[in-house]
This record gives sequence, structure tokens and C-alpha cells, in this order.
Amino acid sequence: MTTVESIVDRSVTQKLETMLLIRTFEEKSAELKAAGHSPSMCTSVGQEASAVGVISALDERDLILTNHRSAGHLLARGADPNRVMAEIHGKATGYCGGKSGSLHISVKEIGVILTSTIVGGELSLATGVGLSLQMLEMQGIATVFFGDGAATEGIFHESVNLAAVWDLPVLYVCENNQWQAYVHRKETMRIDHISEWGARYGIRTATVDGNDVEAVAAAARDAVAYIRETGKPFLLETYTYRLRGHMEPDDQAYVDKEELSRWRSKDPITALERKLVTDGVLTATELAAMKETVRKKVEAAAQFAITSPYPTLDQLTAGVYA
Amino acid sequence: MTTVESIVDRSVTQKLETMLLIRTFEEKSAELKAAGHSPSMCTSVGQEASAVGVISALDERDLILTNHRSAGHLLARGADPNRVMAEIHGKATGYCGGKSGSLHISVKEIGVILTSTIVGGELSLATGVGLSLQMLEMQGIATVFFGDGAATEGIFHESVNLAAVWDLPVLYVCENNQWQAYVHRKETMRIDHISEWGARYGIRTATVDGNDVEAVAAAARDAVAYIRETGKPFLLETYTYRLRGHMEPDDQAYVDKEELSRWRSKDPITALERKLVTDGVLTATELAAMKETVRKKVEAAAQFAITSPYPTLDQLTAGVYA
Amino acid sequence: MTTNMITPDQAMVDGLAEEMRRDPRVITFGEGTATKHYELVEEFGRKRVRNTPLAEGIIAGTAAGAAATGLRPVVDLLFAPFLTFAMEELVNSAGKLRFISGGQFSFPMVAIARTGAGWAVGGQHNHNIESWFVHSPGIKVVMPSTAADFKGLMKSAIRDENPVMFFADIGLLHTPGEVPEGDNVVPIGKAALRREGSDVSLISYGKTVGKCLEAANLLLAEGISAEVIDLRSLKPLDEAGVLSSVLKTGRAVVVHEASGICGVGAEVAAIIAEKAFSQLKAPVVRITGPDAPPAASYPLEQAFVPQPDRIAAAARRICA
Amino acid sequence: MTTNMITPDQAMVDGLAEEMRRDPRVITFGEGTATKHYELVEEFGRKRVRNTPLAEGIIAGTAAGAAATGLRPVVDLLFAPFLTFAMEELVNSAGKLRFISGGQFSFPMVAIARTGAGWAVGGQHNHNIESWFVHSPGIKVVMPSTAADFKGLMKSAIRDENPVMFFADIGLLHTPGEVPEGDNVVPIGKAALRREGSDVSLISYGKTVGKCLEAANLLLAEGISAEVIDLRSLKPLDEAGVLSSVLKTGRAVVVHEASGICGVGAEVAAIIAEKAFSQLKAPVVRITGPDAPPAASYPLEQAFVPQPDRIAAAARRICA
Ligand SMILES: Cc1ncc(C[n+]2csc(CCOP(=O)(O)OP(=O)(O)O)c2C)c(N)n1
Ligand SMILES: Cc1ncc(C[n+]2csc(CCOP(=O)(O)OP(=O)(O)O)c2C)c(N)n1
Ligand SMILES: [Mg+2]
Ligand SMILES: [Mg+2]
Repeated sequence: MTTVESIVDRSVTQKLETMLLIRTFEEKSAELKAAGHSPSMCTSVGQEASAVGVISALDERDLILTNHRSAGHLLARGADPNRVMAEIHGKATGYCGGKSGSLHISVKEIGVILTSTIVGGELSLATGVGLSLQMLEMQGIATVFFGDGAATEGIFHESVNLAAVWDLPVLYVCENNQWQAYVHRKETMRIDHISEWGARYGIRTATVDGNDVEAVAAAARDAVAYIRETGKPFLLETYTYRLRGHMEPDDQAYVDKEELSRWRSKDPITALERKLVTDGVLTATELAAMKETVRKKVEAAAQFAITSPYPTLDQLTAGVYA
Repeated sequence: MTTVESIVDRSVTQKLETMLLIRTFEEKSAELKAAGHSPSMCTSVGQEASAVGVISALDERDLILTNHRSAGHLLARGADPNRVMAEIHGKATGYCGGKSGSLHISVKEIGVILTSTIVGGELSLATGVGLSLQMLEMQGIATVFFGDGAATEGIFHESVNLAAVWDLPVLYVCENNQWQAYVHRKETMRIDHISEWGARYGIRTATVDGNDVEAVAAAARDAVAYIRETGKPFLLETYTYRLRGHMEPDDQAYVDKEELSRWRSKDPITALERKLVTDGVLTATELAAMKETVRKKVEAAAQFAITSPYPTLDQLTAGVYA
Repeated sequence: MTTNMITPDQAMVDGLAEEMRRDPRVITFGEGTATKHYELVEEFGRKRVRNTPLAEGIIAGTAAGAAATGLRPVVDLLFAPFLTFAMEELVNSAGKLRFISGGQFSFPMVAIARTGAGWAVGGQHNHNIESWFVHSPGIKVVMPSTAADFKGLMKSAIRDENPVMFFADIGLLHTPGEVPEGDNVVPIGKAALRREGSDVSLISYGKTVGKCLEAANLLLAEGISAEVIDLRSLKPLDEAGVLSSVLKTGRAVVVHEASGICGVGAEVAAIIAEKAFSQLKAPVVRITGPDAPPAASYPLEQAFVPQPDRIAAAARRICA
Repeated sequence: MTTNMITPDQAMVDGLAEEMRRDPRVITFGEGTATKHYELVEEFGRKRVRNTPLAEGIIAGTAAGAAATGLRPVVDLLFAPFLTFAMEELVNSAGKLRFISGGQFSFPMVAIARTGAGWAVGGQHNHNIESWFVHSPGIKVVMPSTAADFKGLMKSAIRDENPVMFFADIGLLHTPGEVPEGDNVVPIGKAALRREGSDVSLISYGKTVGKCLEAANLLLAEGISAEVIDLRSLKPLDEAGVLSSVLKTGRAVVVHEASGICGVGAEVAAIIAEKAFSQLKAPVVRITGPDAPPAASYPLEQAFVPQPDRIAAAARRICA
């Protein structure tokens, strides 16, 4: 069994490598989709710092809930790229045996559980996970990733309010990427920060630059420490941007060019690469080697997915009931 | 057809008379229920100032949405007590032909529309009414009454947020009566005022002493003026208390005695009676006469309801479809 | 076996209390649960018996999330129409995530909802939507008609590893019935033969089981011997139980209070029409509530429910 | 009549645009409606064509509230499983408040939802829950199978005074089909005879109509003449159309992609079993999707859908 601790190295170079892995993995997925190898899926290009920063602050005992835009969360937590890619392709070797496809991948063995592609679905389940952690005295915290769009669903209100009232150990992470499929966030709310909504439930909140992995990691560590100490929920907003479209393929014709290019210039990966090389933490050669390692992993994952078998037809009804 | 203007006299004595009418009507309903004349229903005893104050600020063109605790809103708007009582009793002469019963009484002719007994149901419909008023340039505003409990339903979040984003002419009136059936409000939220939640949608809000009819009326007039001028929504919280139980009969054994007696001493009707008599606006004789008038009206309504026929069996499926 | 006279309402709570005693993972919450069942609070404490905010979606979602991570929640969602606020959590999460995740999670939880005529409070408190859940994968559905089954099915539902919808017919809740003492577990998936007969099978569940028994009495006076089957578990449906009765009698009247169209009775009739075809002596007839919301008005509410005379008339027609 | 080759996806929008031209009260909104149909924004403006927040409940509720007060909203709720967030508004408000209010309000609105195999994105985007709405009072339900019907039923749905659920089968949306030019309105409540036959009636809707037509071809080669009925309107259901076909052929196979149990096919089979009993030469058979969430995996998703060979085999069996 893969363990979390065996995977999660919290150094900044490791963070960069994980971010590169996510980026490369998702760009490859999109390429394979374009080539007709898999159904459509969503990528988190531009949001890697949020996934890696938050997850670097978690322990093995913590549980994670995610949504349709999950590859970053999965890989940051140490999921096997082969099995994630195979699942995206609907293959029997995928984490869910091909039944999920890209949109609801859970990996119980590393604590990524109950993924839902219903926007808000993850929020509805997170309080229950928090309740189990609280009542069964399991120590861990429930971390739930959701979008700015999910925050406009009524279940957001119900979930955060219940966690507040019952003092549940839930870390709400809103990845505010400015888009909700084909609708700009500004068309859906009169506020700019989901943390403003969070605060109204009487819980602690923070907003952090979601494109700065170390800032995210620090904010997440503070939040996690607070939750472990008090048992109470916390809402952390990572303010970021969805650089690719909603679902592959997406020409982003509806996206304001100026806004897009402004955020492109804040790409969390290029920024970090530049910084680490400038600061002398990483040489250009080491960086190139890192990229090559990642590229190979992703190529292997693609091969694994493509060559894996589809599930057999007896799986049509297998496992509906316990 | 009953018109609103023909009924709504906005003087303070008229307000008192309407409050007395509501109180007497509801106590009579409860009595009839106890005697086995009707199914169970909810009363708004203790909240009359909220209904009368808000509705006194509205015009004929305005539309009202209400919920399970609606007799006050209906009577304040000028509904015929006979037909409301008949509806509570499931009689053919009721406003909905007996199909509604007490919980979803609408009276289109006086603009009390789309009453829902699903907690939050009225909130989900109010935005649509606001949209019609906006797009069809009907001038009026949509006023929606809901409880503090309804505010914990997700649809509250969705409704107020949409009204804010689309600038809909909706007056949200939260009657915060401290109870949600058998659950105290404090068990359900970490805040004290629903207006705190309202404000985060970027709309104007206010909280007013819901037991002071003139204060409520003034706050409602301000809110209405703002909505008429800007076309934008407003959330007004009337802070009050449910003096009888949730649904008849209810022994209130679960209610904190001290809290109940504290609020009993703030009964909106006794306070107003005392004030008007002290201030010389009303003599004791006039007050007694007013009570007698009201009593007769209510007795007549009870008689009307009891002696009215039940709907005929062809009504079982009549009017399901247009 | 000793039995006591207990209302179904109490029988449900007794079943829940026994399971809470048996298994510390069983918890219960809902809008007013801790207020209305203060005796449970006293016995099991405020952590295991909770009031909630007024928010059916998160009540159901919390139950599902907790069920998947080690607890066994029983949630009270009050009246069936309120389930409309919890469909996402019940159907998309609790019902589907076991399959979608490739079997990684299970959802041992129970959701209670009241339904049916009895309170005369109208169509937003009374709507018999059990067939929605029967149609949805991954969920089990029960709807008892006797006090003993209210308790015994509650116990089974709590022990089941799957989400179980527990529909309680309001019209039955306050009439005491015999409940055996002790750990009496009624299996989910097994219909009950309430009365033996040879000419026609009256197949029903919930309060209309009683109406069928009354109809059977009416029919007996005319020399027609009616068998009465109480489905009580709507999913899984006891197909074998239904078929063995119909294969014997050759005639079936399917009865329920829910609207007919796409109701549970449609499924039962379709099964019979397919699998007992060659044995059928007459058309399979359904007697159900109309395709309308139930009105609050007392006589209309009662008329919504299939009554013994209508059921008997249908049986008479196909026995002629 | 001139016809054009148009995808069902476009045909729906064309129908909507024509009705918006015809009636200024028709408006449309949804999550991305204004972005995806920018041509509608250009023609009708941002007031009548709107993007919304991501909140299905209030989208449906707003539609219901607006419909009752003078507008005729068409809302796009995207995929059928997302309807679970809008059940309260659709069922309790739009469906019931006409009756409950004693007829004071009507709800002329249309809610669109996509469903069925075709995208391979799994069970939270693909769940054929049309039978829930067929079971619910006050609502009409359509689910077309041809491009022409996508347009014509959209137009009827918009003109109807009742709430109409418009289910769009994803697997059909992008294959162009013939659409007559002009104001072609397809009535709600009328099935279409897609192929005449004399030995067996294949009764279906949505993408499985095409599978039935293929099955009919397979059967023809063996000398079995199959009639194919496309229900297209699931509520009201064209009972007369169904029965007249079955009274002629004496045999019925009911086919749909939705799970069988309590599905629309159960209702159709039950109607046939009751009303065509004496004419039936064989059991009524249902061929449907399994009682499971559809898997994302492409081959499993396809296998979920009744295929021509399975349909033909069932027909062969009952024609033997
Ligand atoms: C209940 C529901 N409504 C709509 C969708 C379709 N959908 C999928 S992702 C998405 C946008 C989500 O926006 P956000 O929550 O901000 O997350 P992001 O995609 O930006 O990460 C939409 C509308 C869905 N999956 N579920
Ligand atoms: C969706 C829904 N859940 C639960 C109920 C049962 N119920 C009726 S009134 C009520 C309490 C409502 O509290 P609040 O909104 O504060 O209004 P109040 O009764 O205090 O006026 C409850 C739980 C309901 N009618 N609808
Ligand atoms: Mg977003
Ligand atoms: Mg209240």
C-alpha cells in the first residue's frame, strides 16, 4: 500500500517537482483526449500551487475530499499517476476500476475519499467525514477542496454552517479560480472573496495568493494547526486562476484576453522555477533533470493507461450494493 | 374583488386592531383545533407586530410570499377571515377550495401568492416574482416572509445571492422568532442576526425590534423606498419571539421558562394597547369596543368555516394541470 | 414470545434505541431529534443524539459522509416532500458512490420520512415518493405496515451496509399494535403473507395493506377468497413471494396510496405480466392514489387513499 | 415542406429562438446559457438570456416564481443528476402549487436536462430519472428521439401552460437529422409510429428508438414484422397509441435506457397488461438499462444501453 508519508516530501524542490508532475500529467491527458484516447476531462492548469501547498500541510491521518478538478489533489497526495491516468481512460486498472472515469476519482488508501463531480457534492459529504473524525476520535482533519462556483450552491451554506455549529474538524479550501465552467465568477456574486462568506458562520478564514506555493503551504499549516488544536473548522481561500478551459477541449473564446494574459504571467510554476534557480536552490541542469523525470513518469502513465484493458462486462452491475 | 387599498389603513389604531384580529383569529383557530374541528396548524402569536408593520408599508401593486405561519400576513393584507378560517378547516369556501388547508394559503386577488409550507420554498420562488416585476415593469416589489430556520436552508443563500446579482426588487423579511419548530435558533447558527448573513451578499439590511409595530413599519417603509428607488433587494430582520408552540397543540415543555416569560412581558399587543391608552390615543372604552368588533368577526369566521361544506370528490384531481 | 402493544411511532424509536445500545457507531440526528427524543439524549448523550439546523441536504450529506467513514447514522428527514431537498445527497452520493468508486466505500445509513394521508395537512407534507428511490440504484427502501415490522425493519435497516430509506405511513403511526419483545429483526427483501386465499392476490404495502384486509373480508362474504401480500420491503422487492402468490391465484390487484403512474405498483404489475403471464386468468389491475397532490381537506385526503370497496370491486371484476 | 439537416442540439435552440421571437415573455437562463448561446444574447439581449450562479435550486425556483407571475422561462439545468438539487422547486412548487392553491397559479416553464450514455463521464452526469417526474403530479415530460421532435416538442413545451421537463438524450444531440422549416409544433401527448409491423410492438423513447429500428431490421430478416412506437411524450403518455399498436400485434417489448425498476417501461407494461390483456399473445417484456449507475468506462457505458441484438432476442422469444 502506498503511504502518504512515503510520498509527501515537503521541501520546496519537492513541491516544484509535484507541481511539474501535475502540469505535465494534465497536459498529457488533454493531448490524449484530443487524440481520441479518452473522454473529456477537466484540468487544473494554473492551480497547481494550491493543491500542492495545501496538501503539503496535511498528515497521513487526514482525509481529503475533492471534485471534478482533482488530478492535482490526487497526485499531490501521492496517488500513482498510472492508475489515475488509467481511471481517466476508463480502464480496469484505474483506481475505481474504470467506473468513475476522470470525474469522481477516489483513492481510499491515501485518504482521498468520496470524490463527487456534483458541484457541492464534496461539501455535503465533508461534514460527515468531520463528524466521524470527531466522534471516532481519529485525530485527523477533513480537507475539502471546492470551487468558487460550489460556494454559490446552497449546500455550501449548509455545510459550513453545520461544521461551525458542531465544531467539526474540517478545512474548507476554496480554490477561487475566477471561473465556473463558462461563467465568470463576477457574474455570480457581489463579493470577491469566498472567505467573506466563510467568516459569517463564525469560523476562522483566510485568503492566500493561490499561485504562491510556499504562501499556500504556510497558510494551510496555520489553518491545520488551528483545527488540530481547537477541533473547529477553518475556511482557506486560495485565490488563483484556471489557465486552461473548463473541460477539454475548450478554446476559451469567451475568456477576456487581457485577464487571461495577466494571470498567465503569474503562472505558479514558472514563477517558482525562476525563483529557485535565481536563489540558487536549483541549478538549470537540476531543473532540466527534474522535468525529464516527470516527463518519463507521465509517459509511462500514458502507456499504462492506453495499454490497460477495459473492465469486463460483469462490472456493469458489480458493487452497486454492499 | 377585495382590494388592498380598501383595507389597509395605516393609522396606529388600525394597526392595533389588525394585530388584535390576528391574535383573536389564531387563538380561535387553536381552540377549534383542540375541539377537533380542524387539523393542526401554526400560529404567529407574539409576532403580530412584524406582519402588520411590514405589510402596512406595502402598496397594492406589491406581491407577498409567505409560509406555514401565514395567518398574520394574510389578515394584515386584508384577506377575508371567513375564507382563511374556512381554508384552515379544509372547506370548499376557503381561498384554495380546501385543497391547501392551513399551510399554503395563497390569495391572489390581494397579492399574497405562491405560499409554500416547504421551509425555504417561499425563498426559492421570490426571486422569480422579483424577475417578473423587473422584466414586465410592473413597478411593485416582492416581499417574502421567512423564518430564522429558513435562513439555514441552502436555498436562502441561493435566493439572496441571485437577487443581489440580478438586482431584483425583493424585500426579504426574516421573522427571527428564536425557534425552528422544536429547535432553538442558537442550536443552529453561531450568529444572532440573520441580517449578518444578508449583508454578505452585498445588499442592504436592517434589524428591527419585531415587537414594536411602529418601528417595524418605519424600517419597512425605508426598505421599500430603497427598493423602489434602486430596484435592488433589501433584507429586513424582525427580531421577535414565537409565544405559542410550533404547531397546535404544543405544551412548550422544551422551552426555557425564563426566556419565555421574558418575551411574554414584551408581548407586542399589550405593549401597544398600554401605550395608546396612556398616550390618550385610545380610551379604554374604545379599546374594549375594538376588541368586541374583532371578537365578532372571528366568531363569524369560525361559524362560516364550521358550517361551510367540504369540497366535492370531483376536486380530488381538478386543477392539477392547466 | 411475549408481545407488547406499542405504536409504530414508538416501535421505530425502540428499534433505534436497541441498535444504539448494541453498536456505539449508531448515531441519530435531525430537525428536532434531540428535543423529541429526549429519552435517547439521556441514555446516549448529546453527541449521539443531535438536533440539526433546518437543512435537509446537509443532514443527508453528513449522514452519507459519516457512514462512509465509520459511523452508522440514522437521520430523520420528517416528511417525504422534504426529501426533495436531499435528493442529491441520497441519490448521487449515498446511492452511487459505492459503485462509482469501484467499491471503495459503503454507506450504512438510514433515512426516515413520513408520508401518506393522516394529518390532513396537504400536498407538501404528504407525497408518496417511495418509487423515486426504488428507481434509484444502490438504495434499499422499506415501508412497513405493522408495529412489529416498524421495529424489526428499523433494526435491519440500521444493520444493513447500504443506505436504506425508511418510509413511515403517517396514518399508521399512532395506532398501537403487537410488537414481540427482544431482538426481533425483520429481514429486508421478504414480503409477508397477511392472509391466505386462493382466488386473487391483493398486493400492497403501508396503510393500504389494512384496506386490502378489509376488502378481503368483503370479498369473503361473496365467496371470493383473497390472499393479501404485504410487500413491506420495496427494494429489494420480493419477486418470488409475489409470483408464488399470483401463480397460485392467477389474479392480482396491486394496491397503494402513491400515484399509480410509475409507482411501485407499476413495477409489480409489470413483473407479474412478464413472469406469471401463462398462469394469469385476468388482467393485472392497479388500484392507487390519483395522479394529483393530496388535498389537505379531510374528505379529499381520505378519498385519495384506495378504500376497501374500490379494492373489492376491482377484485370482483377480475374474478367474474 | 423544405427540411434542413440540423443537430438535435441546435434544433432545441432553434425552437427556443423562434418562440422567443414570437412571445416576448419567453426568457432563458442557466449556468452558461448566455455564454454558450451568445447568438441569443445578441438577438434578445442580456435581460432575456442570462447566465446564473451555480445553483440549480434557485434557477428552478426562479423559473417557477416567474412563470406564475407572467413570464415563460426556459431553464437549462445541464445534466439530469443535477436535477437532484432542484427537486423541491420542480416538484413541490411548479408541480403542486397549481392544485394546492385551488388553481390560482399556473407554471408555464420548461426545464431542460441532458441524460443518457454518450459522453462516458459516469454516473453523476448520466442518470435517466425521467420516471421520477412522470410519477410527480402537475408536470409534463418529453424526451424526443429525432431532430424534428427536439425542435417541435421544445416549441410545444414553451407554449404549454404547465411545467414541462425536457429530457435530451446526450447520445443523440450531435447527429444531424431532418428538421422541417417553419413553425412546426409537435404536440405533447402523442406517440409517433416510426415503423409499421404486425407481429410485435417495440415501444421506446430517446436513443433506444433507434436501437428498436435496428432490431426491427434484424427481425425482418427472420420474417418477424416489428412495429416501432416512439413515445416521445412520457407524460401525458399516449395510452391510446400504445394500446392500438399492441391490440394489433398482440405482443410488446418495452425498451428504454433508464433502469427498469419503476421506470416508464414498468408503467407502459402495466397499462398493456391491464388494458390489452385479452389480446396479448405473449408476456410483455421489458428491455432496459440495469439497476446500477452507468459507469464512465466506454464499453460499460455502451453496454448499459439496450442494444438491437438484445431487443431482437426478446422479440424473437415472445414471437416463438
Ligand atoms: C450540481 C452541478 N451543477 C453543474 C455542474 C456542471 N459543472 C461542472 S464543473 C462546473 C463549474 C464549477 O465551478 P467551480 O465550483 O468554481 O469549480 P472549478 O471548475 O472552477 O474548479 C459546472 C457548472 C455539476 N457538475 N454539478
Ligand atoms: C423543508 C422543510 N423542512 C422541515 C419542515 C418542517 N417544519 C415546518 S415549520 C419548521 C420550523 C421553521 O422554522 P422557521 O423557518 O424559523 O419559521 P417559524 O416556524 O419559526 O416561523 C419546520 C422544521 C418543513 N415544513 N419544510
Ligand atoms: Mg471556479
Ligand atoms: Mg423561527
